[in-house]
Amino acid sequence: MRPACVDKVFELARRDERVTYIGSDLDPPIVKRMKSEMPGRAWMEGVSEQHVVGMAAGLAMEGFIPFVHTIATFITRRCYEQVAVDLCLHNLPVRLIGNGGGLVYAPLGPTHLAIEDIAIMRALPNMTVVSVCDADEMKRFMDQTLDWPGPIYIRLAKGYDPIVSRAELGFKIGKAIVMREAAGGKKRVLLVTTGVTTTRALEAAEALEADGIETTLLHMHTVKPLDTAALVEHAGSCDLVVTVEEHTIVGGLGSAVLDALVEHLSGAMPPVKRLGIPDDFAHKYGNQDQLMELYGIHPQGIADSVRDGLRRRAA
Amino acid sequence: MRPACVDKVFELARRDERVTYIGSDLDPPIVKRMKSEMPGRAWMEGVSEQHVVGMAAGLAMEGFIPFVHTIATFITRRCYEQVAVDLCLHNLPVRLIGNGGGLVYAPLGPTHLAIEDIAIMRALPNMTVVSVCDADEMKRFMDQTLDWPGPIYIRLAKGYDPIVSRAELGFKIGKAIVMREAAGGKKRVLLVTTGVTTTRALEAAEALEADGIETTLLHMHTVKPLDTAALVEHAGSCDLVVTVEEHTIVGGLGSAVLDALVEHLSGAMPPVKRLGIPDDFAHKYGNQDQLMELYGIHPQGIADSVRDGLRRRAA
Amino acid sequence: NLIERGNGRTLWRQTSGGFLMANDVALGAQHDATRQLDERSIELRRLVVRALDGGARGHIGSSMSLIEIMRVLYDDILRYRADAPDWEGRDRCILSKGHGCIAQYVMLAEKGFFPLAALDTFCRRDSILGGHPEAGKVPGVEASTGALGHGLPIGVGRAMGLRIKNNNARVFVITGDGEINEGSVWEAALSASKHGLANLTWLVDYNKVQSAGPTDEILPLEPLADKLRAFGFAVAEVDGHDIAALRRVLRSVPLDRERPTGIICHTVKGKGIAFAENDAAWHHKSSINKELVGQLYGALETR
Amino acid sequence: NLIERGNGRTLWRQTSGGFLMANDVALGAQHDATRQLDERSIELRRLVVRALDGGARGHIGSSMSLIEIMRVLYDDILRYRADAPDWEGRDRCILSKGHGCIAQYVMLAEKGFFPLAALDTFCRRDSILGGHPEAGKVPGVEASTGALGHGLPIGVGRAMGLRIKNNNARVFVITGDGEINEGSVWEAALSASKHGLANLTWLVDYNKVQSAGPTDEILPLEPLADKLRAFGFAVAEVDGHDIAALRRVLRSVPLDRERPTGIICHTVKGKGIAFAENDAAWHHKSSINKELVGQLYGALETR
Ligand SMILES: Cc1ncc(C[n+]2csc(CCOP(=O)(O)OP(=O)(O)O)c2C)c(N)n1
Ligand SMILES: Cc1ncc(C[n+]2csc(CCOP(=O)(O)OP(=O)(O)O)c2C)c(N)n1
Ligand SMILES: [Mg+2]
Ligand SMILES: [Mg+2]
Repeated sequence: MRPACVDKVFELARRDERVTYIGSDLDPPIVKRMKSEMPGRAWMEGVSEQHVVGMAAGLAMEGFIPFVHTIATFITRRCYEQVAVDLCLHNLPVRLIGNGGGLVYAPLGPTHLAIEDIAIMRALPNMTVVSVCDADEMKRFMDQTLDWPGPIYIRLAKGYDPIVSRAELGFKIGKAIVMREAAGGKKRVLLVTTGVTTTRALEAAEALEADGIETTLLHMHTVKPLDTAALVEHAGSCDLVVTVEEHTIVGGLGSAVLDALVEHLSGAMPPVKRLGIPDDFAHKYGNQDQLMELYGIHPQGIADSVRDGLRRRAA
Repeated sequence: MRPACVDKVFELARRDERVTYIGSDLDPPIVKRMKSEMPGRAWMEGVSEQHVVGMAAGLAMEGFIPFVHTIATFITRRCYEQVAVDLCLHNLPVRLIGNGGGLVYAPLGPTHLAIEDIAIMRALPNMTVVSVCDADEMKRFMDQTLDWPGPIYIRLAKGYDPIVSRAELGFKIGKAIVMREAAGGKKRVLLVTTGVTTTRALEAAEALEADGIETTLLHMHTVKPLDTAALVEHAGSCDLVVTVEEHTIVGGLGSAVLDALVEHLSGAMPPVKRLGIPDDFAHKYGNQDQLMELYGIHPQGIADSVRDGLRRRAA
Repeated sequence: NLIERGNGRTLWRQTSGGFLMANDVALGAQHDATRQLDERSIELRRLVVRALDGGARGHIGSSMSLIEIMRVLYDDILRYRADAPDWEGRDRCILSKGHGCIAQYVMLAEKGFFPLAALDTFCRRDSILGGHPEAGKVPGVEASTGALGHGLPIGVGRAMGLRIKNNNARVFVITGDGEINEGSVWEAALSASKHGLANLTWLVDYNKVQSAGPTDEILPLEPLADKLRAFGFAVAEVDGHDIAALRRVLRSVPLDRERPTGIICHTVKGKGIAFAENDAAWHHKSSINKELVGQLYGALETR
Repeated sequence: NLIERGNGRTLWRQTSGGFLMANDVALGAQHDATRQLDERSIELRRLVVRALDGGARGHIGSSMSLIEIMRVLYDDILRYRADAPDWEGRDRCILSKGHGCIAQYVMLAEKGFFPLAALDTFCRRDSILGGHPEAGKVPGVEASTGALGHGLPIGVGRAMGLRIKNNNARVFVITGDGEINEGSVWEAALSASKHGLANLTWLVDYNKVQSAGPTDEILPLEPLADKLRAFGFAVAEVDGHDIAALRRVLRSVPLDRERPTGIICHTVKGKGIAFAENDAAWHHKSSINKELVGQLYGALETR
């Protein structure tokens, strides 16, 4: 997903001379490509996130579309005020590419995990928050970034994640994708997912199907603006809604879904379970999958939560 | 509320030699008091929020309880990573005093409004978020800060706000206060408020009472950790829950309330309306009251929303 | 004429025009308090008071110290078209210390970007002129500032953008002195120097007072010229209330064809209002009544 | 003996011990690449490889450039009690460039803060030793670092706290060179200088390479000593792999009784692993297999 994203920046730059690229002391191989493929329009800046976001704003004010690329937690936390004021208040077409969203950097500990990035980016007016599920979808998404007016936060996953997205389902910023639809079974569950939890949830859905539990899976690649229409359409007829995110349960996808459902299904709310990272810093290292398992956002954990939710509902 | 808060810091400092004070180029009169009342333990630092939070962390590591005081939006946005890593990850007893939470700085424009401070502070593990409603309550709260283990974000209102809190109702961090309780009328509404929206909502409640609408008002001075027990207890028997905050509707008190209600009242959710600042930057200047009116979080607006919510419910 | 400094470390070169030039070395220009403000400077300050009156509040000291800097920029240095604020050939002037905006509003109004009467609406609900300047609202304002330390990074981005476009417009960023406590300013300085942005000029309104007191007490900045120089700027120092000296130094920008320029303007906070000069208490007043307005006008008459 | 520099601007004073002292002036100490690492330095690097092997990943170059700095600190300079890591009299050593933590883990293990065998668990799920060091998890680690630019502000706070307590323990903060691109470092430097924190020493691991390439390409820092000095530090420069010189300069801390000390350690990224030296490609490897481990051990044998 990371190479797909960066490749696309270079491709877009070839197509559109407004595209510029700013790294923040990140990825040595990119430096070389930058210099050869978009000379004069790409820079590897230092470890200075605040400056880099301000600089991107300045470029955007001059008519450019800068892609700023560094580690997710630093591009959201370290320069939060610059993102708020320079990008969102000015509503500039800067794209922030955040490497290693969620638990990707598990072995590097809590300073490197981006667990509240979606929450804090969503809290800002004018910000768009996108977390695609694989490299193919990344390409489809990136093609649309040229014409999107305001700032976008692009949350990258680990990379080399299995491809589950399908070209025939299309892609539109702000439009949720139905990745699977429950057949007319008795117990109907809606899974709402984003990023690579979509992949995990698809696996869970298979396991559940084997148990006779029908699930619809709504892939919310765009967490902001949220596709409320799709959500309400699918949630209305469900026995249970389960949201799954590789993110703290405070203020992320799950909260966005609740906000929308309560507003639109007031009085007729199905039960909703929000799966994610508990409101705590990581206490373990290891790898992303180990932490996902610890937090129950791996396929087995998701399936178990669905079964548990249906049991409670029945009781 | 601001003088009450700062006075209390000096009083606590007299009582407990762990207390230190760090200003960030804020309030000239305070400088003089600092120097005379707590020499050697109070500093007026420069305009460098990132450093000031790190410095406070260092002092806390050495056993001190630093109170850091500057403008709310800067102490939350500008040093967000320092708050996350230096304070929350280390779980240190630093107190952040944020001047002018919400719309207080209306004439100074959007760079000075703290409209998502609660959202981003709540997203951090170990953080406590407190927004009292008046100067008297501030004093009761401050007395408890000596023994609270982790970091606290203290959101200040404008100052000289009318006193509505009552000593006999007590104060405990994390314990909501029932400011008024609905008599056994037919239409029962729960208002959940924080900061000075409590004051506004109390006025609204009076007006509603005149119309025969009974309201319970739960003052959530502590937005994190949320008093879920009190919330669930009062919400369960209600026809309508209305949350009111001087804060974006994304990720603040309203979202916290939804998260808790959906988890605990699944299936038996009353309708919930969230009032607050729309997901947008301020487009007007003027003063705090003018903006609150614009956003419908003034007494009249709150009362109207309650009436409207009940009408929909009936329909 | 090269003059060696006390400690034998730095040298400075006195120019004919009352400011100090330094491709590599400079120190020492201070404000000359005996010089009188001319009528235009007084009139511009009256307009500042008009806005303070209109809003019944405002950053008094912060605006007054900026007047001559803004005056010379808009009178003599900047290229712009008041009737086409977005004209691509304009020089980009970013007031990073956004709280001093009244000084910029006054110049913009005077030059016809918007009517002078707008000053009377300062900070009011439906005004275009807020307590900090907003791009998109105020014609001629290049960036919404108010949060300190944002102007130089944005200025670097603009200067890079102009370079790509082969646009020879220049970028001027004006910061305060307290403002440059912010690390973001130094991050940007490193980058400006790396990119050799000769089209970027950073002016410091060095009035030696920040919000809570004198910079020497709150956070000392000396040796300031050494800091800018060590961060890769060609530096000049100038009396920031001396019109002729400001003109001369600003006309000589860039000081170096391969480096960004830094101009340290020695100013007086509250300049022109005797009772407010050099006093942090007059940094900002959240309530300004008619009596005070009268005193402010009165103080200007005695200059 | 005072030696004038090429441009006639700065002077430096060569001391007998191979490092450059400068209360006000210094520049030029470079790493002497012809000097051999001694057996202890090689052995410590073998322990680094052991941890890299244990975690099958890690910051190779970043750890190797730190070895002599950490070795001299823990062998000769710091006061501590391995069996009482929180002993109030200890010197506070904050590794601000937390990604170089293996170098610190190795020293802490060697000194008995925890067993050497813990190195084999580096980065594993239940280890105390993560890819960045965490206070409260790792005995002897004073602050959880990894996000760059946090150590100096924290160090300032600790130094202030020690001063209030009349505790004469000292604070040492080690940053990288790329790390000091971060503005937070310069904010803290201004404050350390304001408070005259002579109990604070800032060491820069000046290996001239950051994550994406040479500092000269990514974000040039020269003249670095001038920067520290202009920000109020007493500065010395030293060959960061010369044990004797490091000892001497660190024993002379504080360089000034009224200012914080800055020590610029000229180092080589990847030092000791010939194929990795001075090459940003070896900054970090997210996958280290047995073959590479063998090559790393092998490289150490040829030194
Ligand atoms: C990031 C940020 N922190 C704090 C403030 C509050 N503030 C407004 S003006 C000011 C003092 C600025 O001092 P200086 O730069 O010297 O300005 P001047 O003397 O020209 O008014 C401060 C701290 C702010 N606007 N932005
Ligand atoms: C705030 C922040 N931004 C980015 C990073 C990612 N990062 C880790 S190490 C590094 C390069 C540091 O270079 P330097 O300080 O020179 O370290 P060394 O050469 O000693 O490895 C970067 C950018 C980080 N850890 N923290
Ligand atoms: Mg000033
Ligand atoms: Mg380095």
